[in-house]
Amino acid sequence: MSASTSIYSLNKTNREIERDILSPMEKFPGKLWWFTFIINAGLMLMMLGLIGWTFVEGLGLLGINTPVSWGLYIVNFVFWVGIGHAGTLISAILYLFRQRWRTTINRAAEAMTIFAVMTAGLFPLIHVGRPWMVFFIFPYPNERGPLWVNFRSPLLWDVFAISTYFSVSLIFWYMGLVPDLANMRDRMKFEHVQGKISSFGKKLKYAFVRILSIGWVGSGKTWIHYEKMVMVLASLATPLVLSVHTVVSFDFATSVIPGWHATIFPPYFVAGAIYSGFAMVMTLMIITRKAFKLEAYISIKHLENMGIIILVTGMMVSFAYTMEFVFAAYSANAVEQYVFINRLQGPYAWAFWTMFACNVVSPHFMWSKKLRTNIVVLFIISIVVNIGMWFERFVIVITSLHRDYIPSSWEMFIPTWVDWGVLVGSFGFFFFWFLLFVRTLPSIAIAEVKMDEGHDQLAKGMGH
Amino acid sequence: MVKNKKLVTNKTILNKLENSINRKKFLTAMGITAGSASLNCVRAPIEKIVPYVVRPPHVQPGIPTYYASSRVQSEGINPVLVKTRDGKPIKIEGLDDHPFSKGAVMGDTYATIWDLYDADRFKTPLKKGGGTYTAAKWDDAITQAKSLLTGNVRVISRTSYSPSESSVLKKFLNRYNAKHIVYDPIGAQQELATGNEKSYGKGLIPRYAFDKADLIVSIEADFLGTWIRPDVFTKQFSSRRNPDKNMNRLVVAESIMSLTGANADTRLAIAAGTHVTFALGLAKELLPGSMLSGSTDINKVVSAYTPDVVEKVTGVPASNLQSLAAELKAAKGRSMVVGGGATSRDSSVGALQVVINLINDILDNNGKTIFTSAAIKETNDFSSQEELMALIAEMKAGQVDALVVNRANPVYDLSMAGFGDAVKKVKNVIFIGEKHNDTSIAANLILSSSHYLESWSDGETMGVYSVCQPVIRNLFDTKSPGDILLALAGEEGDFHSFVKQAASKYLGSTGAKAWDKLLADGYFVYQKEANQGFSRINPSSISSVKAPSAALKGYRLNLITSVGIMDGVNGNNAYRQEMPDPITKVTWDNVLMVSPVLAKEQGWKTGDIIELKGQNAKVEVPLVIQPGLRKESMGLAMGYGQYNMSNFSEHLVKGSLKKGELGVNAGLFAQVAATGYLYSGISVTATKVDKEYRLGEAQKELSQHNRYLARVADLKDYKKDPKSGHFEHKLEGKGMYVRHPHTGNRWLLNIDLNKCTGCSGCVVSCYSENNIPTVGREEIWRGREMSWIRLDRYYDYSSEKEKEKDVNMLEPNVHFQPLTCQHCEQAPCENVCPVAATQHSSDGLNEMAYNRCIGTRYCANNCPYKVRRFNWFENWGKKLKDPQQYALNPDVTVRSRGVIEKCSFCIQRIAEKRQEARVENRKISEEDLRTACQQGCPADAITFGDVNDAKTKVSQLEKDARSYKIIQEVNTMPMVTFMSKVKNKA
Amino acid sequence: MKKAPKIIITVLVVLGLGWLFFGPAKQIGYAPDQPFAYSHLTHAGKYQIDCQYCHSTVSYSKSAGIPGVNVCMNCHRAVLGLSGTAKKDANKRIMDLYSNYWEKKKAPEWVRIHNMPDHVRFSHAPHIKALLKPGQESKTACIRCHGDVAQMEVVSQVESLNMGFCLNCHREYEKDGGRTNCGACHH
Amino acid sequence: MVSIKELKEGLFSYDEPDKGWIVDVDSAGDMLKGAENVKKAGVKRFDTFSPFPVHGLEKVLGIKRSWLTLITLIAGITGASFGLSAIYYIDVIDYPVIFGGKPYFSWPAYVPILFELTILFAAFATVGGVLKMGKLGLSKTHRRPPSPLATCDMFSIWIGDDISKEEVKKIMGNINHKIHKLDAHPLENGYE
Repeated sequence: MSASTSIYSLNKTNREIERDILSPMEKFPGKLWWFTFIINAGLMLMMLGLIGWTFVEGLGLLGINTPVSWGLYIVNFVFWVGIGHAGTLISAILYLFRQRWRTTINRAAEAMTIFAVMTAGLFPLIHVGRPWMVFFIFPYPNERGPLWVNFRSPLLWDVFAISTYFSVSLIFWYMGLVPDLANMRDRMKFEHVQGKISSFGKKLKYAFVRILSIGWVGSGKTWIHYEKMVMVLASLATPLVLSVHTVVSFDFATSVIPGWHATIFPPYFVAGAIYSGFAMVMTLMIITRKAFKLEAYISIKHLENMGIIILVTGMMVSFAYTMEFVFAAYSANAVEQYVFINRLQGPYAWAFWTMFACNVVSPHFMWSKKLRTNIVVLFIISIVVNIGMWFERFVIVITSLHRDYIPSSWEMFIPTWVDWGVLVGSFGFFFFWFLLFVRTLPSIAIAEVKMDEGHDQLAKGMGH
Repeated sequence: MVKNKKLVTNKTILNKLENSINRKKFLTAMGITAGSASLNCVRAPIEKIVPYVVRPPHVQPGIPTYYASSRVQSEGINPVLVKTRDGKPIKIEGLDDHPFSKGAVMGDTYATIWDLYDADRFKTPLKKGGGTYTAAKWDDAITQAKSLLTGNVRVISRTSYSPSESSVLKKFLNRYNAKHIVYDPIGAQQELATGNEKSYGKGLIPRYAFDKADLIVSIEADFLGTWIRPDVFTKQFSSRRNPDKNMNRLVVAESIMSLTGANADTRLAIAAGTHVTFALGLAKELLPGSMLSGSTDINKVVSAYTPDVVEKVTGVPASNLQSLAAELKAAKGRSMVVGGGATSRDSSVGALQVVINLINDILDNNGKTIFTSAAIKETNDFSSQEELMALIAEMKAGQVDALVVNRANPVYDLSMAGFGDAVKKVKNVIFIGEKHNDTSIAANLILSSSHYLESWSDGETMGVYSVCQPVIRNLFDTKSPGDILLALAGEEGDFHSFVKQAASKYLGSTGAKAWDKLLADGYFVYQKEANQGFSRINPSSISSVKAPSAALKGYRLNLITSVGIMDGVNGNNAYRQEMPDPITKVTWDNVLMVSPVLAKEQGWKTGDIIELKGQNAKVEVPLVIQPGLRKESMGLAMGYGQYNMSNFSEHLVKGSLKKGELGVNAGLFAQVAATGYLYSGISVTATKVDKEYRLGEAQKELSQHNRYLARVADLKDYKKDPKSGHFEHKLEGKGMYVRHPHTGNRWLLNIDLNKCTGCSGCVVSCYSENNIPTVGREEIWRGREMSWIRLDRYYDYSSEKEKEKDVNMLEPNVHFQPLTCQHCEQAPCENVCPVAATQHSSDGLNEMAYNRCIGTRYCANNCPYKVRRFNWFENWGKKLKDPQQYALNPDVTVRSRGVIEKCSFCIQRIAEKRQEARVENRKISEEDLRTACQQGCPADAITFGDVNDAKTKVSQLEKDARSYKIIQEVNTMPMVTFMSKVKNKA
Repeated sequence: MKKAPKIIITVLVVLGLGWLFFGPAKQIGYAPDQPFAYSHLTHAGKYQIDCQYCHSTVSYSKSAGIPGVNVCMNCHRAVLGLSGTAKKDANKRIMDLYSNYWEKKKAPEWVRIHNMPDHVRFSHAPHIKALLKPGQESKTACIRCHGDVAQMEVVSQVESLNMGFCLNCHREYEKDGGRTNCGACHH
Repeated sequence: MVSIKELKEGLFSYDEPDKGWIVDVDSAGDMLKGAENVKKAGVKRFDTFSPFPVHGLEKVLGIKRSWLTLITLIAGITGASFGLSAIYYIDVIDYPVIFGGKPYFSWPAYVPILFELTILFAAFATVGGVLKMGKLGLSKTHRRPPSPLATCDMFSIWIGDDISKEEVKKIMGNINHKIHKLDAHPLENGYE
């Protein structure tokens, strides 16, 4: 971890770092923030309204039907879970691989993970027919005999996987925040001592920060345990992050539906998740660095690295697509083969070809150094990839279901505006939380940046 | 026949039924399984128990009582067994030991349970005053009716099979010196009776014995679906569909694909409106060498129709016609040729029948497969076209003072003849019926009649006298039709004693014992079947027959009847509407059937709206691409577009093309002639209209994509190799796990596809037994039909070569496959349910606990057979109109919104019989138990039983060479076996 | 003790949730007001009338059968409730029966006490078959779910009748046909 | 073998800075050097304060090894065995039900759940361990850092042994530093 391997160099004092990152949060948010926040909050409210309506009326308001029992809700679920991969991946796997450039982006990426998993977690809950009975999925002792759950169901695995992933990501993220929260607390302490904290909002904030920083003082002994914990959590989160989308892919792979029943699904899903996750991180980072003037921290080099990851995972995903077709061709199973022919030529071919263009073609622009260091190009590609990844899930869920074994049951899935409304609303929900986050918590890990800087300086022998 | 002890013991006390009370508030199990049920702290809602003051001895709470009765309608007598619980009829079943029906009942009879509990029925007699109807008291209504019945009184009705009703009507006619007009809305019966009258001088509808014919040729007669007695004919026909035992052969020449055509071993597609040409062509081929070959009358007519002419006109290759003739000649006396149905309605009544009679005569089939003894209908009581026209003219001229409409809808049925306009000129119209229709809304006085389950009546057909007895007291302030006529005729007494009296003539005894036995059995055979046929035909009868001798140009429309709706008189019934038409698979609509080649040429696709223009009519109607049609032939079902059909709950008919209408009135296209109506080959124009329409099509795919779901073999191949037509994926290895033993009972359902005609009786029977909700057109468009057993229909070819040969899709193999939950031993659905709502029972059932289900729908996804249904909305609750809730089976949980449901193998019946057997210390036996679909199948295609017991019929059928299970490659190990279809292709 | 409130709250929450799910069912002890003051104590207890005299369909039907008023009248045409100290009161009740129900041809609207949820299909007959040993009083079988009704002036629910209660017994009687499949009760 | 003492030390080795001296130094490097000096001088109770972890402190602060991983391991095993035994009880003993023809105990299907339980237990235990070992947690009386700048840019060493200011100075040697009494830490370098 020497300076020469670092992809960015700040040459900033600790205090400057702190000011750069924390000061935007100490000001009243600007018009742009309020504008986007209100829009997203509105979208979120719309989604909640639609969900409430389906609770009252029934899932029939959606476009799903008998062969296509899972519609856009599940597409969105898998999409958002996929998005929720990059954060933990960056903070855990890149940590283990000693990729120093992760420091400036891991916090925001982890936050994105949390919110994406929150968004994803909504969908399984709202897509069940009787949400008020959803507590049945927990194996708790009861007066029914007692009657338990079915541990063989991939959906139950999902419950365990998603909730574990969410809680572990949450505590990992939170534990990472603790030193920075202490930093915020101590920054406010001066104002506190000087009696400057008078408004209720500030008092509240100070109280929160005080409580959340759980008595962090930066003791060397604590740091030692803390460092160890980060290492352990990273080691635990690494298989976890791989397992989550593996388990999500089990929902499909362990079923008997042609187009779902494929052993390639777990790695394919994980690669896809990383692909879409990095694309989403890139989108958010480009916006954040611009909005909060953090270009020094999130350098073009960061974005370029992510661009390369997008290229690599994009090719992995393309490989998986190809293999699916190869397997189908090799299977000598007419039903299996039909599903894939149907993807290419059937009524949902447009979704497949959209996916193909976005996921298979677009990442190859990243071969060019010129393009992958062009922020506009990166921004567009990151959005295109996410559109493509959404369509990938659409293709998997919808086209596999709508024509399976028995031709008499074949039906078209035509989403209703409730379907689309909830999809759009889910973005509102996600950005609602993300916008709150960037305004209230340090979106760059201050302690880690300081450490990198400090160690750079230590290595350079610069001293203070 | 289920030898049901309860049936026998309880039936004898039925004459005390007048005591039977509709008293106890029936607490329907409305399965709103509230979340609170799982918390101890919340009390269940308060429920009241109200016992009888004096419980009638035959009504035992919790135990069903069965009554034998008959549904008497203008199409004939349907013998039924009515299951009642706590005094409420809940299910109609076939009467198994009935001499002619042998338990066969079509879907439309099962659906009558919802006619009884129809919220749209008249609740009281209604008087019109100032444009609106007000409720009246019966005494007032009768008095008023009597006062209206003065001057020139006319009665219009459909035909009747009830001797009692006919004699009451006679009394009525005598009293008011009224004239009676009988019409036939579909025309099949009238065509047949009139044709026979012309040929033989005997206007009767003979008894057909399809089970005695080795070769059956049908020209436009849909005898398995709609023609005369489809239930009886299906039973007879399917009894000969055993490839191991002298299987029969069916050849159908028809223009529009019908259920019979779909079941044909050889189907000859003829152009619309050319059936008489075909029949004459066939007669010409058969004539040489026969006893009638010398008849100049015949030769004169027939000679023009050489095979080449027939080919030109009908499209059927000359060689096919010749080989068919040769086949028929070889099967002399063992064959049967039938023709008719709505399509055969001709401008000269009975034209086709006359030719058919000629053919049967040549073939010596009279007295061998067609009998005049114990005939279906003894007399031709239909009014002639002239009489009908005279009535309309009279009405138009204002010469009719009072018109009594007795359970008919002439305004609709005779719309092409302008009856609607004519009826406006009649001073007083009295309507007798159960609910509103196009005619009733023109009536001054409506006398509300009872449903057949509330009425006394009787019927005679095929030498059997059947009784119709009430099984429930009138739900509303109604009277049985007989009682109404009796009161109008001013006779004393009630119709009950009238029926009793009529019955005594047949029974030959007035004793209570004979009467009680009649009530218990439901029927009495008064005329034994004898091998007596028609005498020779009158050759001159044929001389008036005319048929096109040149090809008909342009689009030609045939009016047809659909299996579910028929003439539409009972169209206001969600079971009938929701039952997909076996051929088009369309619900809640009639559709224009268009040939694939024409659709391709015009760029039309299923669901497009077509503006159809005829001589006097113009409608917009959705189209369906229908294989089996000649290029310019089109079909449109009658019976739709009636007034009463708009009366459904809003959600069921959402998105109608024309608000308040269900389908279009096809009858408007019929061409009126002085001597009849032309229902076929009507020249029309069709243009596409740019309109979005959500057509309630239950099945959208035509082909089974070579997936060996419904399998078929030629009889010849089958004889060589019984596994012909089969294909199985090989499964290697034993699998990962040790299988569960499933000792004790193990249930298996066997479906013989060779017997199944696709009539969909099982579907309706299942709806009625299992409280399956009807969801309406738009939901079905979305793909949300709720049927637990559905009838899959495919058009396929045995080989690629055949497919390429038949570019116009004229002669595809038509497959019907009833598909229900397969109760797989290794069920994919069970594995994926997170809450264990679906699992396997020890007796091999795939069980579904609705109250545990949270509705993830994962099971529905993972079911390769796609037989699981989800309740997308609350399908009952407020959508149930009082008194529909009484139609629900109290033994089956009513599913709430948000849960999955599916076929349970009628677990409630299994449980009931198992518990019964346990109480009686015996084992549950095969005779005990029949599923609703099995009992609902007129073709005996479905068998159910314990496969662990080697002696049962199912275990033997399971081992049959034809038996197979579908989608075996997934290793689901289904507990439903199918038996492949065998086609007897000459 | 600073921690005390925390602990108390936690304990209370746990106990509360436990009560919700495992606490005695509210159904136990349910004894609603009935339209007619019929006493099982008198009939089944004091006079030892067998349960099946009134609940006559219990051994072969799904429903035990609430007797019609005519069943009451079988005895009460003659018997007017003459015994002991409760004579007056008993007479009043019988007069109520006569005048308010029998003569008006009206049946009392009983409030159902043992109320199974709508998704449970319960049939009495097989239960009686399994529980009632030949030659014994009906009561010996009925008591298992309904408690000793003969000792109740006003009938109240004794057992929770929740699924666990049913299953315990079904497991015990597995050899006599007790089934633990879901479909045994839910269909 | 690990001795109990070592374990204890590794697990719970935090001294609350209650009294004594706070030595402010300029940089992380100086802090490390200073701490080494303190250790060499035989001071038993001392600690460092820094805004970020400084590598090399483990040795200096006398924590040979953080035994957090042990907690993780034990918790992980506990999670898996708890899950397995619970599932065995539920599926085989308490209410055996047939699903899809699989045996009552179909272990391959349980793997994902057991894996998740392992991770869940391990992660929570690890965080719990850090909170315990690092004396972190929710408390009304928050611990006081030597300076509000300790989490910003200040590097300090706390010396808790009862030694004089001169001795501290001596220990620090040529390292640029400032010494304060713990209770009287000045707020001189306040924020701008």
